[in-house]
Amino acid sequence: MTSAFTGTGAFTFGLDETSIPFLALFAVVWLLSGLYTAITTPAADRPRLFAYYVPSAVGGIGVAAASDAVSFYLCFALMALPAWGLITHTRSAESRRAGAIYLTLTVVGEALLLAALVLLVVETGTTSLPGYRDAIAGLPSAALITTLVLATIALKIGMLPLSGILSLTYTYTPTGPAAALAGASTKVGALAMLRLLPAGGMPPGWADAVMVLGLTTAFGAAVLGVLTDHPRAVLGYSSASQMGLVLIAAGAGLSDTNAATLAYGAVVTYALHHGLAKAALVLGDDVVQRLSGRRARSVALAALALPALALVGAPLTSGFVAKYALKDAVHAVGGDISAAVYVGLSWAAVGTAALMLRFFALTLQPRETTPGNARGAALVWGLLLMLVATATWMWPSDWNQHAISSAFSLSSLWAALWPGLIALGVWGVIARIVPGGTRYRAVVEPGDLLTMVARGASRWAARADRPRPVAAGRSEARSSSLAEPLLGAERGYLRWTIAATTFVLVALALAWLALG
Amino acid sequence: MSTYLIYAVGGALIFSIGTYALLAQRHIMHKVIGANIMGSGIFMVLIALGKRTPDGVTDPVPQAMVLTGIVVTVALTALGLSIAKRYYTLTGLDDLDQDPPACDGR
Amino acid sequence: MMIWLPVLLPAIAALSTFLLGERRPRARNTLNLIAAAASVGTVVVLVIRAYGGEVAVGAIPMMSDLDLGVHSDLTGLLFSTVATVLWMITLVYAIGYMEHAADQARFFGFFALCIAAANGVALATDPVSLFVFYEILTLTTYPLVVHSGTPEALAAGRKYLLYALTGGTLLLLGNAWLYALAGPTPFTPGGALAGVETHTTALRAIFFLMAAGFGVKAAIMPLHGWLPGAMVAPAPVSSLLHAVAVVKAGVFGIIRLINELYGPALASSLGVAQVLAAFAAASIIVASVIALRQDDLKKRLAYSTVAQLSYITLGVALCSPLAAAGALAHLAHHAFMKITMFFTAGSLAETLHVKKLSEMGGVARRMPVTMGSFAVAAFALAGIPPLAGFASKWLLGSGSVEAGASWALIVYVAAGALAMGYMVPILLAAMRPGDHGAPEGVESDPRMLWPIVIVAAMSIVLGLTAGLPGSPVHWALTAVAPAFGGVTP
Amino acid sequence: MSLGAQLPALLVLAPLAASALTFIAGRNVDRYVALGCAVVNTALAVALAARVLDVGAWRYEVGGWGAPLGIDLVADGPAALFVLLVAVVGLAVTVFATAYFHRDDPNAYGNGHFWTLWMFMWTSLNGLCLTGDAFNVYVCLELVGISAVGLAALKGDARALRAGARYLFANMLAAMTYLLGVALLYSATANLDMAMLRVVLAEGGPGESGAAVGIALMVAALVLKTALVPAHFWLPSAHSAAPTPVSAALSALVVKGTYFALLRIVLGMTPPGFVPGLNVLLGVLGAVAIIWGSIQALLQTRIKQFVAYSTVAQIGYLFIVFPLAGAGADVMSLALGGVLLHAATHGLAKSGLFMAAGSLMDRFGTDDLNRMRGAARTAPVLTMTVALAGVTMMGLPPSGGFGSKFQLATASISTGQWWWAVALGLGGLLAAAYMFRVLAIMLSGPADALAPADAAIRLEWLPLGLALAALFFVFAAPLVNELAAIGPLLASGAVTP
Repeated sequence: MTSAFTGTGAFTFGLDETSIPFLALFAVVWLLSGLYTAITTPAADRPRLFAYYVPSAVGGIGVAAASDAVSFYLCFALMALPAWGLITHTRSAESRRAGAIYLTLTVVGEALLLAALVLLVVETGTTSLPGYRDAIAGLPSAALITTLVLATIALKIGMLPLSGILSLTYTYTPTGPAAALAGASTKVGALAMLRLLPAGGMPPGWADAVMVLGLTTAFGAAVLGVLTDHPRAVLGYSSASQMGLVLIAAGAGLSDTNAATLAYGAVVTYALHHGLAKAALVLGDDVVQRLSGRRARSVALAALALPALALVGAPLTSGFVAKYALKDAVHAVGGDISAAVYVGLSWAAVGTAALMLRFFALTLQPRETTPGNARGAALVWGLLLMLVATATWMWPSDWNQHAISSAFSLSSLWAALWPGLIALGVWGVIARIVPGGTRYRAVVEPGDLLTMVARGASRWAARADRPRPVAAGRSEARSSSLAEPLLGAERGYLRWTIAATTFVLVALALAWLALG
Repeated sequence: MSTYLIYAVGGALIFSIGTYALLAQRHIMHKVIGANIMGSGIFMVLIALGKRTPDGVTDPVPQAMVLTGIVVTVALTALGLSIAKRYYTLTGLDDLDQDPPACDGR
Repeated sequence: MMIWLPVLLPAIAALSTFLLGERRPRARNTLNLIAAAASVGTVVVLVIRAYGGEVAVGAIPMMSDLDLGVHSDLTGLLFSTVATVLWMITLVYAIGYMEHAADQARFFGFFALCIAAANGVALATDPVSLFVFYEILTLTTYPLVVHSGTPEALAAGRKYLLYALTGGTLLLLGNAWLYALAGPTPFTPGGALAGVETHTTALRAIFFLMAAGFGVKAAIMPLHGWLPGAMVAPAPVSSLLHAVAVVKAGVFGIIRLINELYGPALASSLGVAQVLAAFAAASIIVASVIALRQDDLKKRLAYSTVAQLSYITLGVALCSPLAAAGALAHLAHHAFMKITMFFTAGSLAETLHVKKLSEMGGVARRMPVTMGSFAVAAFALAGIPPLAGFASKWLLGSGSVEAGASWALIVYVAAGALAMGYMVPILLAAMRPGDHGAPEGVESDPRMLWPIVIVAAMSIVLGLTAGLPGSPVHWALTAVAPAFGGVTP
Repeated sequence: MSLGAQLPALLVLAPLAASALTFIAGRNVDRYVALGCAVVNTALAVALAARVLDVGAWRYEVGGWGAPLGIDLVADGPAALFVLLVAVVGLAVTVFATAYFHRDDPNAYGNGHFWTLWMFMWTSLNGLCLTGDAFNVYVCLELVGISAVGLAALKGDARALRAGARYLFANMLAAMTYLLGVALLYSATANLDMAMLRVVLAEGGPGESGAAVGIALMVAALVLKTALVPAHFWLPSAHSAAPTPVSAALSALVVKGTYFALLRIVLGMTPPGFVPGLNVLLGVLGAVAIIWGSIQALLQTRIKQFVAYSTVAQIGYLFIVFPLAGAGADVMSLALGGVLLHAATHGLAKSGLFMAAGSLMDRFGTDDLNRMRGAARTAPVLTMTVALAGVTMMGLPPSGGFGSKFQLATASISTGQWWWAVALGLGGLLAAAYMFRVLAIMLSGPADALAPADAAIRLEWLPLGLALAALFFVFAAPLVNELAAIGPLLASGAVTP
């Protein structure tokens, strides 16, 4: 198929080192979430839900497989825009607002991405996607392109101060689609990091700045998340926090070519790990609610601990490997800031652990759930859990070998454990001294800042377009205050003596002119 | 002071008097008469002009002009008088600057 | 002779329509449709010949050494094709829309005259000929704007004339000055002012006079004031004239002005193109933001038109081959996208008496096909691939980079986001629950429905085929190449 | 001498004979005599124009005397154009009048006298256009004036008589001023032939200031006759009080005839700069006329007054040529072509506009513009006529008004006097304002009641035809420009005896 624009290429899709892991991740997540959605959604709602789900899934698969700029942009949009229908599926006022906010940010993100892609295509002279990351640093607009791409990614992954977007979308979307969003949608941000951010070659300041941004997001989102009181909202902030860590990895690769290789592996591993684990958490929360038997609930809760621990980076989990890879990358950058970030990484795990504790506390509270096939749902969830446990270890690649091989040293085990222990301790203290224990009320509503801005914006828009009265029949009744004096002047002039005298004066003036 | 100049200055004086009458007199008849006086002033100048030739032979052209001018003035006067009479019959007015009592729309 | 047909055929249709009066509506409609079809056929033949390098020229002596001239170059034919094709489609729509309206002969007559004038604008060979048709267009539009005869319509008409005729006067002065300076200046790709480039001050002044003249119809802010008000006109008028013929005549004038009168090189070395670009960029953003707040559907579309027209203006003013091609392509694409929306607005107003977003609840269920078509056009306008709007926006963006004006690229993508911002609420409003007292799925009159579906489909087709010869994108790339030294980008 | 060379004389004699015949003929015949004469006259005018284009300008010595003693007629391009304009509009007015003045209507005012006066006016207009003698201009002016006053007062009611009287006094004032001017000019130069005078004046010599004052007074008189602001005071009442065909003829032709005499005297007879400041003053007054006339037209509520003030404004355009005098030949040919084009196109459009306005007035039974709502629906042809004539008034393409405005603007800018171009542009905008104000009323609903069409209305296609001719008149511009170049006005084809 000929491409839709300048005739310089075609819509092309293909597999390469980067696309394979993401394609696998997205396929699994969209498929299992889809299955889960099919099982848990009432038949009457299914057509409407899948009308949005399927295009989004197609876009998701396509964005991983795209190997030219325009296909990438097209699939990026195709995945993101229909998700609006998933978010607003319940048609509640909150979900509508969440949908509107989501759509706004998505559209802005699309615009930024388009700008970046146009710059890339024109300045590199090719639409081929895989070559961009090596070429960017040498382009005239390298800084602009990188900024645009970073902004696109920031919107996608919920970088501070936009972290609320993920909690908003997770909270109001039905469970199945929410798992897809959690597992796949944000990971498109990670994909964009690998495709469109320069692999080394930028001035060192870039790496430092982006790593600081990532670390800020990791901490900030964790704080916000702990202060909310819906399990999905917590997961949303957790995603933002985790993607902040991924951003650190991406940042690490911006300036230094060696670090870029390590960062590349870290991003892939982290995306893979986090995508599966977060999807499992979203589904797990719902499965726990659906199970009625006490024993089944206990088993489910125990199983839910697996992805939670993985997120915290507990030893032997996928998160452990991912975090190890991340630390390697940051370490490779060198410099004061990277050293500080390196330290911060361990402390970020404290935040993650706190979020998981808050999540469990909220999940344990009984909630209203839709009736449905609990067994089928649990089965799908079980499949996903198995992948969470094994995927990172089984992935045949070289970039996580180092992490895997060092996984069993004592020092690394300790490094992985202590943040969790600190969080647990603090949690115990809070449970004792805060009224209402660990089930305190929310301080932050889902979407935090974004929700407030959206309220203001809708008030502004509502003031618009007040009808103004049209001056009726102005053509007939000339209300002009000038009209009467002008008409009067002419009437007065038209009197014979005045007019004729004026003429005589004109004639005399002419004669006077003639005399020189 | 040559004869021509006397005639010319006199003519100009008469012309001015006529002009004043045409401009300032309100009565229609006065205006018509004023215009005639203006004409007379010019005719005086023209007649004198015919005599002012280098060789002393009377120039026929100004005389022809005067004759033509008299004819034209007569015609204009006649038209003016007939309009004045008709206007007075219709409205009872002898002054153009006063609005006639009934000015119909057409 | 054939070169005159795109102007003459609609004019003849108009004349016969006036002569028939209100007596025989069926004969009148048939006649108009035949004329439209014949015009389309003529234009197609001309296009095929022009692609083959054969440019027909026609000229009638007008003043001393100035002719009223038309020629079939590719640039002009693109506009002409869009105008005639959409005239035919709009005729069908209008016949359905105006079925029970008064003064139909006046309406259809002036409608056809407008197309004749627009074709003249498109094909004119020199600035004076263009001005002649441009002013005829102004005049023939007026009766359509005030068609209903209501005080609102008359007020809008007054405003339209105030703007358009003032612009026309500036254009006249610019033309007179240019003629005094350089004599006849037939449009030449790359510039027609060789030999007088040294008169920089005069040339700058002439440029701004002319740009202001065209800018009124092109609705460059702050000259846009007439456009939202003119939306009181019947829907087919808003559709064809205020989305296609009239406003495009303005931007087309700017295209000719920069590419073929001054030439991109001179326009940018004089610094005038940059000033125009700044105005256009500001218009894009400001108009888009204003559009966000309109509750009246047609007004929202009008402000969107203001923004989209400035896309084109900005594209030309960047003086790069890709951007100029993008501008020309967008001229065509926007016509199809925006006409879909105005058709829809007309259908809603005529069938459901819905004119505001706040009244649109339930509309999507009542008229799913109509609103579906609207959605396609809306997404196309916002530049979602692979729809038509994306193709032209891609070119415009690439051209911005090519011209070294990354800021323009940012303006374009920001405008795309804003376009989503003002289009999506319309879709959301239509999807809200609401009752329109009729069974779901009952659409409007088929003569109004099918044109909507066809033009919406064109938004898809034009996008998908954008790389093929004969598509507006390919066409535009070919057409603007000579203005940049013949290099096909 | 070939028959073609006699054309100037025939053009004066034919309507004169018709005038006498209509006076003798009865009510049943007079209109046909006039109609026949109009046709013959048109044919003669076409022949004149064709011959001028063919052989160039020539002089016709009346009675074989020859200048300076005798009176010469000059058949040059501009004169041929004006004679042709008088003929075409005159023919239309004649046809319109046959329907307007009912043969059987006992109340039809001035029945019978119209034809005599009208033919007489035609005679004097042709004479005015063709004469090459400064004093003969005076005679023709007065003949035009007398017949025009008679026609303006034809209705015989108080309003018409009052307007007629004012018109008459204005004519008297102008006549006397002109005569004084001619006397002074003759006293200084002992010559009356304009072509000879140009040579004499250009050489300079004794009595120069006397000649200059004479010319100034002649110009002043013609300004009054042409109704240039501030000497327009007689025009609105005279043109609006007259019967419709007369209004059309007065507005379209009479002011054009006197203007043509002015053109001859200022451009053809007087060397540029001979009367310092004269030309600039005329241009300034022209610009003032454009603005002031348009503003007044915008404010009028009576339709014929409205049209009359539009004439006041349009006359202003014709004076923009004077300040450009003395510029190079190519610029002057643009400017002169421009004003001739304007005179012709305005003559066509204004006669159509007056006929349409009069018909609208008769059908609505009122002359109040605000009570003509909905005319676009109930009287579409008349409304269309007003609209198309309006396009000419605004000077928008493709009307001749556009051509004239473009040529004048170009010429102004070429001479560096760009401000005249601005005045032209402003005038176009103001014209649009006053025309569209009226059209908006006609397009608005609901419609006011109007009377069914009578005999005059059956001729509503005639004014439409005139307006259409004006609408496409820019395409006649090449012909007009060619005619403008033939003759002494541009000094390119000076015809000296």
